[in-house]
Amino acid sequence: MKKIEAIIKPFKLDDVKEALNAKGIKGMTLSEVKGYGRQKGHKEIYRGAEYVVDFIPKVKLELIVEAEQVEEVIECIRQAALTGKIGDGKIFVLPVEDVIRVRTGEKGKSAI
Amino acid sequence: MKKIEAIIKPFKLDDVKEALNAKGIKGMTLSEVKGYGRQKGHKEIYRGAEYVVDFIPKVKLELIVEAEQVEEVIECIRQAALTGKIGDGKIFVLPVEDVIRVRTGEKGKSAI
Amino acid sequence: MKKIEAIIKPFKLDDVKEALNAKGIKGMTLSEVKGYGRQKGHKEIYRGAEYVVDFIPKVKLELIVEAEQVEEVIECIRQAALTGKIGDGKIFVLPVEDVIRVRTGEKGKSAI
Amino acid sequence: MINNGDTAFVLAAAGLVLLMTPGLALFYGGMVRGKNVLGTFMQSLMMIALVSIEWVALGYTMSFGPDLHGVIGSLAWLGLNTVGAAPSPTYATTIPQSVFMIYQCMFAIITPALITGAIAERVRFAPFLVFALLWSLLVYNPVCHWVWGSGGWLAARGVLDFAGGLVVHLTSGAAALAAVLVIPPRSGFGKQSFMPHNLPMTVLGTGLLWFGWFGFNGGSALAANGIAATAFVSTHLAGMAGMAAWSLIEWAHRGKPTTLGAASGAVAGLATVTPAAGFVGPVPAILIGVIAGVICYNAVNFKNRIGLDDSLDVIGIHGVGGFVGTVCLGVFAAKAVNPAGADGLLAGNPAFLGRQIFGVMVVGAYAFVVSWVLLKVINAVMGLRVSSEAEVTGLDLHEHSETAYNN
Amino acid sequence: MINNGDTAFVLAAAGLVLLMTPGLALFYGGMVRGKNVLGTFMQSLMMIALVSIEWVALGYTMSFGPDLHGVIGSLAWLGLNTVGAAPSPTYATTIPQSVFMIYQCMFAIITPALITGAIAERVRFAPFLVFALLWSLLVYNPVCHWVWGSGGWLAARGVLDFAGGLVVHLTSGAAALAAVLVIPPRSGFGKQSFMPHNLPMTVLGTGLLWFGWFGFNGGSALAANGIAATAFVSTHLAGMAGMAAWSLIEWAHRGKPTTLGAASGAVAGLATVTPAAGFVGPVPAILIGVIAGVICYNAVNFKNRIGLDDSLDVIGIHGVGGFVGTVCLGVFAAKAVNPAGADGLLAGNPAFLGRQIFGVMVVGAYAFVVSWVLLKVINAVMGLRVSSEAEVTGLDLHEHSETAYNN
Amino acid sequence: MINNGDTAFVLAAAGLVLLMTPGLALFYGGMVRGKNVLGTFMQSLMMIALVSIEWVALGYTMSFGPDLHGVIGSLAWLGLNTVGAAPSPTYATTIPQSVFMIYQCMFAIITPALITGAIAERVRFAPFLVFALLWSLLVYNPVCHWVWGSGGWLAARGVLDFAGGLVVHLTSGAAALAAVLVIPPRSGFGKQSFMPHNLPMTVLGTGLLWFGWFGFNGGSALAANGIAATAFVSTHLAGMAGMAAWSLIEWAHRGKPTTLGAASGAVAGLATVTPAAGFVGPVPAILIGVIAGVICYNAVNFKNRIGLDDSLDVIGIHGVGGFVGTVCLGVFAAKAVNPAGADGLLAGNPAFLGRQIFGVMVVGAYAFVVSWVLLKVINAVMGLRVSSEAEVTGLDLHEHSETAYNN
Ligand SMILES: Nc1ncnc2c1ncn2[C@@H]1O[C@H](COP(=O)(O)OP(=O)(O)O)[C@@H](O)[C@H]1O
Ligand SMILES: Nc1ncnc2c1ncn2[C@@H]1O[C@H](COP(=O)(O)OP(=O)(O)O)[C@@H](O)[C@H]1O
Ligand SMILES: Nc1ncnc2c1ncn2[C@@H]1O[C@H](COP(=O)(O)OP(=O)(O)O)[C@@H](O)[C@H]1O
Repeated sequence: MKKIEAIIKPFKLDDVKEALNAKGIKGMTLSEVKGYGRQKGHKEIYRGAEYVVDFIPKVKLELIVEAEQVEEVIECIRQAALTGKIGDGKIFVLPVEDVIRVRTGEKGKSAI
Repeated sequence: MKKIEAIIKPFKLDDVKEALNAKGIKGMTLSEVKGYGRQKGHKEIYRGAEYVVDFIPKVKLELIVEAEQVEEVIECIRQAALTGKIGDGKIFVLPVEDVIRVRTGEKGKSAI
Repeated sequence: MKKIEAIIKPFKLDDVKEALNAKGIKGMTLSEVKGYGRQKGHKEIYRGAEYVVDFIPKVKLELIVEAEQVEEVIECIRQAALTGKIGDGKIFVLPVEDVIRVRTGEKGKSAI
Repeated sequence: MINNGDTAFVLAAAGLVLLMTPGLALFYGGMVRGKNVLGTFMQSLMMIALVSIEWVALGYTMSFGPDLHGVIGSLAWLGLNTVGAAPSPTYATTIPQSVFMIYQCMFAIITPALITGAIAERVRFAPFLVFALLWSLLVYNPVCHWVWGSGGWLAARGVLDFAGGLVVHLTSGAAALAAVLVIPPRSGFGKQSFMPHNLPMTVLGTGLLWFGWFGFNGGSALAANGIAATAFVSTHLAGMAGMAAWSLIEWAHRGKPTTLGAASGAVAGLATVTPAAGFVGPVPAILIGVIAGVICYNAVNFKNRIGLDDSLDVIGIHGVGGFVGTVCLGVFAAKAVNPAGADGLLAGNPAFLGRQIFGVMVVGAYAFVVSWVLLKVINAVMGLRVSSEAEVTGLDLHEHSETAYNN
Repeated sequence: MINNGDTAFVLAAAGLVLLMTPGLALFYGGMVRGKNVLGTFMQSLMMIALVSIEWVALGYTMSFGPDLHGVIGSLAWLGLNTVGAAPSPTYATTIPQSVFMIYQCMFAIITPALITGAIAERVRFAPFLVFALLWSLLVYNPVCHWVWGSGGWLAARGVLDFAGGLVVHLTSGAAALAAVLVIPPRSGFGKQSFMPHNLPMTVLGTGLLWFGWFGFNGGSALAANGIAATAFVSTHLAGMAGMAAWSLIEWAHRGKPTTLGAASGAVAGLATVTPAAGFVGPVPAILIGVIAGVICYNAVNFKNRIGLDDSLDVIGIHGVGGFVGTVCLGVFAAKAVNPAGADGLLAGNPAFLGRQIFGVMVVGAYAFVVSWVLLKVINAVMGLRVSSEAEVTGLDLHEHSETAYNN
Repeated sequence: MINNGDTAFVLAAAGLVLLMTPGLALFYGGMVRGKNVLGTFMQSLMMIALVSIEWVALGYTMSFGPDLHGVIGSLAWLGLNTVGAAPSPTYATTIPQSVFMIYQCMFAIITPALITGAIAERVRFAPFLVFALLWSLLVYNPVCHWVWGSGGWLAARGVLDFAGGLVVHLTSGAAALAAVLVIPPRSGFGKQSFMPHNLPMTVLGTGLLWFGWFGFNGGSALAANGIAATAFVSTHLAGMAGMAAWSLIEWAHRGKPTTLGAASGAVAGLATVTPAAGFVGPVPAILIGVIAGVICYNAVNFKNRIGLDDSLDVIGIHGVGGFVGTVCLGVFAAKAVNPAGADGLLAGNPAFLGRQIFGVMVVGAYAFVVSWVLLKVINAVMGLRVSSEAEVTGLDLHEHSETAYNN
């Protein structure tokens, strides 16, 4: 099993969710994060002074998937999240050793 | 060392915290996330129209523990978080290579 | 590649960001979390009654870096985040199997 | 004859008292958890619709219509029959009667809204509406007639209540006590802390309440005259004194003065001076505010110790405030301030204090008993409490299919 | 001669109507997404600056200046020339003319602000300002003169509008319809749901609007007299009835009464009674409120079905409300209530209903056509819509380099 | 003799001015970081308690009591002795003196609250209260007597201040300058950006301030007459002109008009017209608003360049506004507008401009020096600044053991 973490642009969330759904991926966890990278932050004005805000709102998706699904899921997210502009985000793959479903106590693949 | 990530129902947080405390687990980090899974989202009404909101508020706990504690901690969380209804959440176990305590620079187990 | 997760005091974020920048680390993701550990929570008063609030606001930084950079980045974060007081936070290192840049589809090191 | 200055004044006051209901919704809404804020709002806001209808249909004539044996108004003015732009010969004779009617309507609205604070975060919307309607008919209207109606029996006995210490605060406080006894506490009560989700909202509500209270108390003079001035000044001074007293006692007791404490003390002072506002001078008003701050602070703390889940402290602030204020009026009233008022204990007339205590007992007992019976019956028939699952989900989603905040 | 009571009343009313513009900003701002709240605020708030300047320079004289052929006021009072502390011999003869002028200014401000709800979250600031200015000159001022100006041709035909059913609500609703037809929907419309980012903000806005509406309708009597009382009472009763009706119909239709529904129904009732407020008694006012709740609820649902992105329902609430209210006045008006008014259908005078329908047609058509042309031209010249990238970023950052919330 | 219209008007105005203090709390609170919002609120709100007590005990008689050598009021009215429902023969002769007293109380409350913006996010609560009390006694009351007290020496010299350009805005602005010089900047100042945590809160505060300002300036006529009308109109026009000017200059200078800019410009315009409101016609009022917007924008930018941590721009907006407005009155005043006023420079009377400049110098210098000494002494004795640890934690938790937002 692997954990896929995808940092995407917030307004792409609906598209990504639908694309994953279409692939039969029905479990995920999402959080609001702020990103810092090549994408330039924006300028804000405060009483006539200018400030640069570096961190940009992003959404982070976390999905546990079976190892064989990884490629497919990544591609699916990538396509749905793509705008082609800087700041589209990153996808990370991490190893997972175990998964437990709280409700049933099931472990491993059947708990995903 | 392992990282345990537990996605639970928000109103179970106090119970889980206390259960972990009772086991002597005194370090953890918590964040507000939104979950998507089998648990059905809810309906909202907006000026006479209905919308389905898929993502459900959850709390994510992150704990770094020693490898030998993993089973015990998982069981502890599971029991405290259990309602038996869909949406009770998931627990993931990930490998951790190192831990550093910022204050002292300690590494490894003693830094947990 | 490794994932570095650093839990730090929120008011140290600017310092840490600048220190990482100075080292040429230009990519990271940040989220607001709450921490529980040795640092004592604070007391709040609500209509004459006292309550103890255990969880303390922290910032979590997530950075994917090349394996050889890990030591340097950890030290950099640690120094910038240090106040020497309890609650300064933790740094965790996790293995990462792959990284994909959404915009280009690049994988591995070049995607960081 | 209609006096334009008085009419302008009471119309403005009516607007101000209406504003107190959203103000109260914000005051309460800030103190509940974020999942219950809209449900809390709705319990107050819907009183505007429910009670206004009740008031124009029945409430006004029951409260102020031609007296029947001192107990209730007759139905002569049913549906505002004959209530128009001409002044009433009895009440507020210098303004259109319709202005007096709508001004009083605003009082009838906010009174049941006050009760909701006691049972916040756990009551179903529909049965609460039923309760509020019956309560207005069976508690508010009769008590209003007794105290303010021409011929009302408590008024005839010389009981005084300038702007609603008995009619508004004590009735709602007594109902709150009944409600807390009938409806079990929030789940987790005593173990979890239910911290206010948005104190700035509560502060805003306090500001609007204070502003509105000038209309509530000042307007109760029903003319822009010296009595209105007296009431306005008393209101402000008791509010600020309540705020000061609560803050100081909290500072001494807990080591810090809190924002919620300052707001609570202000509301305690404002509520407590309400029955006395137009009958006392500035120094007694300050004393009443200080007394309010001290007693209500202790009442709220006492409640915490005995484990009543009066969630937002309606008993400790409005009930106790209405009680204390009405009794204080018995002490501090002075005809030198308002010849239409009375002399109290300090002016050498202990009998008046006795009358005030009698009024408090009667109104408190009546409101408590009727409220308790109503709640028991409604609870048996409809079930007042939300399910524990709904309580976890929150009122907003469960009762109204909404969430307050999205991003 | 100046009557101090009347002056106090209309000054207070002017303050209340000014407060409605921030109230509207909050009402609208709560319903948009968090990235557009400041942009939404600015579209309303900047009307205070833009329209006030326009009003003192040109608008007042175009609207109320000496009549030219029933169509427009002459420029005799350009830049408030001769408009001072002396009462006008024509309008509001018991208060300084400057009070009448500033009171009317507040109406001119809020009217274009109402339009912004229809095209929320997608319009550029600069071209909107140009539109608002031209619209004030070419739609608001002429219609205001026709209906309220001494010698205005619709007034001369006996069309009545107590406080702005035609002048404010129908004109802005018709402009909203034009705007929705000219400016494409928000991207994602129909697929995504655009949930309100902060409903407590909308509730607060509703409270301030209701409070302000007492000045809007009550103050339109221009004196603290029986007509003001009638208007004040009608306003409150229609507001509460609209709230009740919308909530009940939603409860029946969707299974839950929502907070936003209660607020929407209240605003629908308040808007709909506006043209009728000083001309009808309490029972018709309640009926108008109920009718408003039912019809506006259905109008908003109908809009959802035909896929118009009238984002915050200006057409369904203000346009339909202004329309329905003006027609209802034709039904319910009674000289018994206000001798300066008219007898309507129920008082045996169907002709008056006909006149009201005529008024609605003329004003609706005129406002729609001129708005449509203006929008088309401005769109061609300046481009009304933000880029799709800016829409993703949000108005706050893109148009104003700000974010509403930080931590 | 008491005039009911005037009494209604000044009571309403007093309510409005009281509302400005929570309005100011929201205006300021929105601009600080989320961890300091309650602390910021408390600094304003507690003025209601602290200054009201001071005012009824000492302040009113020091300010308006029988004159001693033009310098201060005697203690004849200590504790409101003899101040009752009868009108004063000197001040506001058509309303109860208690109304005049409470109206003036609201001014005394908000003035020290204004200062808190300069030293936001870093001052301890207790020493600030001590400062505010002493400042009221040693700065506000004397200056108030000089300018508004019967027999006050500046008034005797012909210095005019309609509603508080000198007494309120210049005194608080000068104190703010002293405070910024005595109390070091927030830690991180110049490196970090301190973005407003909730701009909608600031916008709401602005709306309430604007609404309240009608009471502040309009009510200063102390009667519902033509002067009140003049003041009301000037207030609105200068507010909108300040908003327009600031927005346009920011648009030109930074490329975008901001919401905070619009709000700041509005407050600048409102503050600046305050001394002039009842003495100038609409066109000068607009000019004053424009001048305010332009000068205050530049003052705030200048402060940024010289590195003063006047956190929420009290000097740049209130200090400069009070200064500029008082001088502008010297230019634009016209007896044609208000015979009780003066003719200014443009009416051919440069001497009056000289008097106004003299008034500004005297009041500015006096308020600055006394504030500076007070702050130095209190700082030495009690320590005004929170510890750097407390600054990190935030005022809310550290000073009040509360957090504003929970979920
Ligand atoms: N090394 C990294 N570690 C963690 N997160 C990263 C890293 N690099 C980028 N990110 C995340 O990915 C987002 C997009 O990266 P950015 O460099 O702006 O664009 P792109 O990937 O298109 O070049 C960032 O906002 C940040 O959240
Ligand atoms: N594959 C997954 N990856 C990440 N998070 C998941 C996954 N599946 C479920 N979750 C998280 O677990 C929560 C509970 O899952 P759900 O399917 O609703 O209930 P249950 O686990 O009881 O069947 C979800 O809301 C989501 O946050
Ligand atoms: N075992 C753990 N797992 C996850 N997070 C932890 C753990 N221990 C500590 N933390 C995080 O680190 C923060 C600092 O830890 P704490 O024990 O308070 O201070 P210190 O590390 O200086 O002894 C905590 O608030 C929490 O967020």
